[in-house]
Amino acid sequence: QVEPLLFEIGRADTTGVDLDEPASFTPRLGGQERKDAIGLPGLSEPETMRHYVRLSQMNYGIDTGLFPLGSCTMKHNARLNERMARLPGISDVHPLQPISTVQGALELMSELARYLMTLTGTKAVSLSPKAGAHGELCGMMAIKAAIEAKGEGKTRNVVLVPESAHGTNPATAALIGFVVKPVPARDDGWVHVDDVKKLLGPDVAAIMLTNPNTCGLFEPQVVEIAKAMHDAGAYFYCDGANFNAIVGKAKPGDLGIDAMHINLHKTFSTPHGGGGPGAGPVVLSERLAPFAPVPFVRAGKNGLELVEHEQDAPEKPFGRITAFHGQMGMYVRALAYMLSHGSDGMKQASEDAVLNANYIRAGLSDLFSQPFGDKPCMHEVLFDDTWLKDTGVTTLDFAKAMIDEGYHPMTMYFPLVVHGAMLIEPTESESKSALDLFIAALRDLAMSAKKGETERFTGAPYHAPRRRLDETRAARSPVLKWTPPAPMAEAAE
Amino acid sequence: QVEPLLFEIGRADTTGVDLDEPASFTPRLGGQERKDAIGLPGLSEPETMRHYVRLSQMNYGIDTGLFPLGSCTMKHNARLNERMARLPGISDVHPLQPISTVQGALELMSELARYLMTLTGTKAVSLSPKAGAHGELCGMMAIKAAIEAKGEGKTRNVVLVPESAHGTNPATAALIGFVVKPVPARDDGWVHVDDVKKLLGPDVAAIMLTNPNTCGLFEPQVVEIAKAMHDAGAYFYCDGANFNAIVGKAKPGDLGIDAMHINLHKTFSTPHGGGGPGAGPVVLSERLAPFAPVPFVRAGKNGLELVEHEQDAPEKPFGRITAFHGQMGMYVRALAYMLSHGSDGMKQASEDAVLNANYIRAGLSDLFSQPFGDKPCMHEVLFDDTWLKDTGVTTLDFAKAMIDEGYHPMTMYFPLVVHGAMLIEPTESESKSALDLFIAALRDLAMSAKKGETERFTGAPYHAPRRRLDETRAARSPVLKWTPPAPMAEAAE
Amino acid sequence: MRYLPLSETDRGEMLARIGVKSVDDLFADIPKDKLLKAPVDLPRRKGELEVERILSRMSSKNVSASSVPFFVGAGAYKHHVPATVDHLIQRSEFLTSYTPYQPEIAQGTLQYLFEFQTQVAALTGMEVANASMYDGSTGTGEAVLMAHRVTKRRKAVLSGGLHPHYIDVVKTLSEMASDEVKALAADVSGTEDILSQIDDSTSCVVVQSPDVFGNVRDLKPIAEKAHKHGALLIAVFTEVVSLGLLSSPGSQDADIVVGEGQSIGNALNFGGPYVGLFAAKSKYIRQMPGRLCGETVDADGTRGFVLTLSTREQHIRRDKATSNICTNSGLCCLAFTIHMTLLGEAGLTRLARINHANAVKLADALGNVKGVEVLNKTFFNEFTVKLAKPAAEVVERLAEKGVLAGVPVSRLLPGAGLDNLLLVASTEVNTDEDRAALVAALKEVL
Amino acid sequence: MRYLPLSETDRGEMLARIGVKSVDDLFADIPKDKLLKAPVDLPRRKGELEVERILSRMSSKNVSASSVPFFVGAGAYKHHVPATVDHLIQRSEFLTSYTPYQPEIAQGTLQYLFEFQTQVAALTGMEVANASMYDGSTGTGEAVLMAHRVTKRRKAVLSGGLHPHYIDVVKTLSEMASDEVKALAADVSGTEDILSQIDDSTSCVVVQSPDVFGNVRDLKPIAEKAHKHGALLIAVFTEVVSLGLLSSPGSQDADIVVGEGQSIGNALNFGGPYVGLFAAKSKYIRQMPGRLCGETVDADGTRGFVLTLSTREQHIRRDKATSNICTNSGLCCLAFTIHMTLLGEAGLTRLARINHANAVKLADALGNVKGVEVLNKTFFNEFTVKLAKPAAEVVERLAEKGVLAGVPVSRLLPGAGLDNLLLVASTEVNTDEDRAALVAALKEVL
Repeated sequence: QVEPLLFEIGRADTTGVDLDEPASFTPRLGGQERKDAIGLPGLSEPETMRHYVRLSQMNYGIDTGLFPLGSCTMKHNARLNERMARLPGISDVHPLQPISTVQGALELMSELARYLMTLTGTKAVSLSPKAGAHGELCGMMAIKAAIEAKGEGKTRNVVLVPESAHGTNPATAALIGFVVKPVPARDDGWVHVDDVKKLLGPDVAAIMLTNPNTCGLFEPQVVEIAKAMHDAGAYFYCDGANFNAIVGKAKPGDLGIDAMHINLHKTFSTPHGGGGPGAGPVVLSERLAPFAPVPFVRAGKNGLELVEHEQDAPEKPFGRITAFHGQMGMYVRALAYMLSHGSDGMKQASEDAVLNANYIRAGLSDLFSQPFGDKPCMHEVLFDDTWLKDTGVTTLDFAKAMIDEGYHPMTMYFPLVVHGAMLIEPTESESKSALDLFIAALRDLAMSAKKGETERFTGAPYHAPRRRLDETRAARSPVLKWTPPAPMAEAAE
Repeated sequence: QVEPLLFEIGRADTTGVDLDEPASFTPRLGGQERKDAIGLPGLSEPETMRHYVRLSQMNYGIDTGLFPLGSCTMKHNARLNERMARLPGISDVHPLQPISTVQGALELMSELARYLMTLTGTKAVSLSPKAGAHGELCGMMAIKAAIEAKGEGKTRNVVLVPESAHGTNPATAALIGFVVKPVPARDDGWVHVDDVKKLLGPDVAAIMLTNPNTCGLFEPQVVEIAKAMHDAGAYFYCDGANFNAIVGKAKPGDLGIDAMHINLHKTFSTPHGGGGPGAGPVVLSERLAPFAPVPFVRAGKNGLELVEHEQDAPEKPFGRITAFHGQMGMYVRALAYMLSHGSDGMKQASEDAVLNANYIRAGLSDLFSQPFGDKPCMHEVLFDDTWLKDTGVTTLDFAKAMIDEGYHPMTMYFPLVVHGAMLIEPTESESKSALDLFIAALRDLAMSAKKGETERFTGAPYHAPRRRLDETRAARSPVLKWTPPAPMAEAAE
Repeated sequence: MRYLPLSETDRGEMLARIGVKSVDDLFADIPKDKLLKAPVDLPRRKGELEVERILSRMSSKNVSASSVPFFVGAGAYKHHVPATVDHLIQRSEFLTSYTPYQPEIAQGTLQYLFEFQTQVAALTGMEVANASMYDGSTGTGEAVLMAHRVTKRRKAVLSGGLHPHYIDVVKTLSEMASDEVKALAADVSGTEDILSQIDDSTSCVVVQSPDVFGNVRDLKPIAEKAHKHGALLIAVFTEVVSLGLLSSPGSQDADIVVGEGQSIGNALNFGGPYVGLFAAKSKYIRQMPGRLCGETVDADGTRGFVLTLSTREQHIRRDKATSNICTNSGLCCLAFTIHMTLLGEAGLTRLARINHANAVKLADALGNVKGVEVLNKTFFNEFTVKLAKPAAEVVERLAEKGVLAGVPVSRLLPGAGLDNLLLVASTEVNTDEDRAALVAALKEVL
Repeated sequence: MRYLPLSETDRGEMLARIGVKSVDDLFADIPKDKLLKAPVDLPRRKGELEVERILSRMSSKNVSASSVPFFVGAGAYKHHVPATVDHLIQRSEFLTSYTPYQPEIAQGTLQYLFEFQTQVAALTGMEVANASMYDGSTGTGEAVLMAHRVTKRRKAVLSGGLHPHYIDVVKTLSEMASDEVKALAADVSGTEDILSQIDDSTSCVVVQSPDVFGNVRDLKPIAEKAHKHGALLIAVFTEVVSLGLLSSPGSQDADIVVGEGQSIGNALNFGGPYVGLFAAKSKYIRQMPGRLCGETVDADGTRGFVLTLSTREQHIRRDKATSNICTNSGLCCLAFTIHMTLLGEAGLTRLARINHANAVKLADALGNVKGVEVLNKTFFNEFTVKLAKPAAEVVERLAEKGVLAGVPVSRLLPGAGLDNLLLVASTEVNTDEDRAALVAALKEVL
């Protein structure tokens, strides 16, 4: 199944929209008119439809099968939420309309904020961040602003990051000038407060800790770690990527966090859409609340107000991290999710997610190896590749073989502290029968690998829109856009 | 790819909707409460989504590829039309609301009627019919009513139907008591006025003639035939299944028709939806107009009115053929199509449809045989299986082999008057490059058949969600619903 | 034009390949004087935005059910349809496919039809169901014709509780086919003497329950009498949700069951498209109208589905066919099946209880309004009230107040002397506020 | 709960298989005193209909752009998006897929990203483009950081015509990273002297065209001066439709081009999600932020696409990454690409002409209103007018009259002494009636 690129089937004079040429008029472009052709072929509407429908058919999504990508939380995306996001008063509203004409939008943001603060046990939230990593940035900026406000900006410039952390953590800290110091990994998969304390000093600004962590475990010493940070005059940034495991079960604010981003797309199931858009609101402790960036919503004398400028705020906003007010389209979906589930449903969803992951663990633990022993996990279960030793099959091969069984692979080679990591997150959206089938398929593959049926793995996938793709070639001499083939280029001259 | 039946994965206590149990109350069902279980398993929302998405992936549609099903007119379905059909003032309006609250709906029906009458050159239209065959029924009922009004009900009971006609024509005529007499087929594919005249007499009520006909040809003697019918005191029912070839090129009213149904789903591209719903409004000549059934829209003193009862009409409606007012959901789509195309676009669409069919004819005529010689066709081109003689490949085999090439087969074995008929209708929605690929694929298959590569055909399809299905087995001992397997049935006892 | 892929260059090249000078050479069989010289007298092409504006303007002149307290029923009901349903039926592979003539690449359609048939059979308590009819009313017409084929008799007896539109459809079809119809007078109380109308010339008795006035009818005695005389009982329903709570027609020994399935999965759509449900005892399969989907296997032995028993149908049997029908209401079936799958037995029965509970609440509330009398002893989610004034006027005045109160019986049965009667329906969408609004408005108007 | 497939029976069986007594045994690592005993203090689950009602009520409190004469721009624009776009991006396989980490089953996403990159490169006149940023403003921040990496300098010069929000974003990021920013004063006329700000310490000059006040800027002299000093020119746009009519930043020798792509394919969404376009000269590829999709072949030699050059990225490079970004705006890219495909060059250039023509008509009309002065010599589809009264008040009063007239400059730049200035935008959606309504309302208010 090879679908041509649109540039190979489109024509410069074809268009799939009907627009009437405007009546003649005098342009006011100051002579900056484009003189050259752009080089953008068009397709008629039926051709466009078919082209993109066919492309879609080469994709795998939650709607087509189990998607156990650890840490990515591929849960069901309710279509009610899509419908709500398309209400004209949501999707067809401009961010700079008069405030009197967007009271419903502000109410929605305000309600979302209330839900997020209630679930996390915090006192403030910035809705601005456009994605998880952006939320990290926002949270760390707030920490930096707080440190500077205390006059410690010059001295406190170290951020502690466990080796098992997402790459975004060190990248974010470094982006705004922090020096990153790793907290070493332990063989139980946990971060130990003793290790943290050893690194603490007047130069330490914060720790960035993922909890539940990237090994799928809840950090049992999280409260002690928070206290140690606070005692040392530092802050506790929590990477909320795995918050979905404990929504309704525990409040991060109760655990002592100062800032935590929430991936609305993970925790509250706004669609991942092939890699975005997401949204990463960051909740803040009282200590950080004053530094939240503009804009934010507050109650005013004529209804809800939007504070858009630092000078309009009694607090000390550290600035602005994006134009306008964040990802409204995601807010409405996340709020629809929360309204639908309710407090009871969200708690149940967390429990089911954890139950499902442990059910997979129980179903595979005799065949697969676990880096930190066979103990209960949270919403995702982590295996390593010890059990594949001497089979000639790598984690990558195993993952690709899963494709032939009709499954999207799990997260591979992450966290980095675990050799050949396989991180499986089923989410609460899977039924028991779906899990049973999945476990059976993985067991069958595992037996096959152990029996030495290497070709089933090294050549995989066999049954996918493409066989295994050559990523090295792509990186060595990057081809990042379509170029007309030479004869066509000549003919065009 | 085998997706279980929902009954095999669903559970009686599972539901994908959240409803609160009503507070206790006293039922007023007169003791007719259901005592037994219904036997309807449910699925949660994520499971439902996945189940039906997977089922859809086993389907072929216009959006996924060329769909050259002759006489079925599988043209592009614009999504604008889907959006319009879902406007709250269209989809969320009840047929029995007060007339003052549905003026827009009546305006839409009235506007659709105007478009249909203008395009067909007629003076009346009944929008009631729910599908093409229902439109035939409506038209023939009007003819029957007109005959009875003239006191000829007892004597005029014969309807002439060419052998090449759709099966619905004789079935419809018979349904309301007409005797069907076939007009014999000729070897030029046309109906000859001489043949018709031979059958005419005081017993003949009408002719049912498809034009353009089912051989893909325009009937050149249509005007003479109409005149002959009228001279004999009979009516001319035109099967409008192929009206799409001549929209904007000729008006059936000018050709002398008395009634013609219009398949909105074919001519004006409302989606076929796996076999419906369609809509089959029937236009009527002045002679038949008074007999149109209720309901219909007319201008009144307070805006548009709906005439819903025979006694409210000054005319002589023959009755009612369906509850309510017909297929509003299809009306809006068809009107959106007509507004979008405009008079110029509809003419162009007809021309392109005919051009595309003739282009296929030109591309295949040296390899394929044509029953009536190589002459221009209308919007579809007809081949027979003479050219497959002695290859061991049947029309059916050839069609199934097309599936392996990624195409939906053409219409086969229809019209019945042509041996091993292959009726190809590309529609105006196909690009030249798509047609070139299609022609090349068919030529390759044809060569293959002539070279004796029979297995490619007799075993086809090889690359489809299913291999060839056993239709005989299905008919011999029909299994029309799922039944729990015996052990389950026992366990349930 | 955005829908037409051919460019002028393409057209020129194609004409050359075909070997004609102009496209009109391909229309040469049309008599010269009938070939239009110019586009017809209609506006020229319009962009999307313009079309949207025209149709949105029409739409905005209508009052939508969701925008007001809404109690209109009488054969079409306002229910909440989950968003999943509309999303799924718009999948390209469902929406833009054809009748599944090529089963190897239409298993999606065929499997859901098989699921649909199974669901309808279960709901109605019958042995087999077909792949749907246009709607309940045309299905009822077809059921009568089917009964005539089965019994080889030609006289139908129609209950006075049958929806008047359905009666009209059966009458029109029967008159045209020269079959006999005995339609009983409108039966507001559900107490008509239909048994005495059944004799050895009767082909079928057609009874609706809940009937058009809302009464829940006991079909068992009618079935018994009909069978005694060799006639069939055709049970009709217009509110399929009622089957979640009421004993099935099958359990009352109906021979054919036909009804409107709009309530599940489908919007009001000002009357169409809807989906007719049609089920019967299995011994009558070969006399059934409409499409049937059956299970089979493919060349590899894998289970699959096909359209079957097509020897009943017009494209094979022509004037000997069981019906002239050649489509079903495919996409509406799909919507029905998906919604029913989401509901499941647990959801459907609860939905039915909510509907009934809301109707009971409404009846109690209206019963306390002066000038309103609730006539029904039994009902599901709709009942008849007698007003102190003509219902049509009252409804019109309530509409002006932003309440759509129901269907005046005179709208369905003009001149029947039932002008003060109003049919009032209540489903899960009605809130306490809706009921209060109706009561308040009624008090003002009566 | 409709989204949760497990039944109580399932849960029991699964706990048994796992070998724990209750689900809380799985949460044993949470300190006992922190484990919540009861659901949090929020409402319990709600059915679809109830959720719809709550959110629809909020929605109905906003004035939607399509419902009024609408002239609001300043970085987000109301355009008509064809229905095809929204249909396609809702395809399950697009909507519910993840970042294409497994390219063999994500070719749909990867191919459209490759098409997107090609379209963006063509539009901007640049050699390479990435797979999108969150939006134009964050993209601009990233562009400045990229310039710092390329030039190994840390001072950015920002034009006074750059959107004030974009300036704030760059400033915030730069301050946090201890980089230097020289932001010029607001430049209403587009005539600022930016050239003199460029010296050998300059990393980059950031110039928007059309600028926030609507002026079309000539980038060539700026590029020339920047390059002379070893600095980069970052060209910014907030209205991508302008590229259909204006000479591309690439043709004016910009080094990095970044802009907001919302206008094509994407709704206003009260500010997000949008899609940032990001393109550069190919020699800077390895310093680019964001995802890149590249062509390759599979094991059979068939063309395919993968994410590539990920050694720049955080999941490999961690604190040495070019950016902390790990997503793009995938679905918004898709919408952009589909809309752009529908437009094609013919459609895009015509759309741009219509936008410009409508803005010219509007400027002419407003120029005739007493108390309104059009300030721009040049503009594309947005321009600045000086009113006789403070613009914020005027806009508020016009909103009461049902006309959304534009963005008061004071909304973006409070306290800058530009209170009487109003930014007015006009796109293809504006009709003669819209313009007349604005003119009439302005006459009443001024």
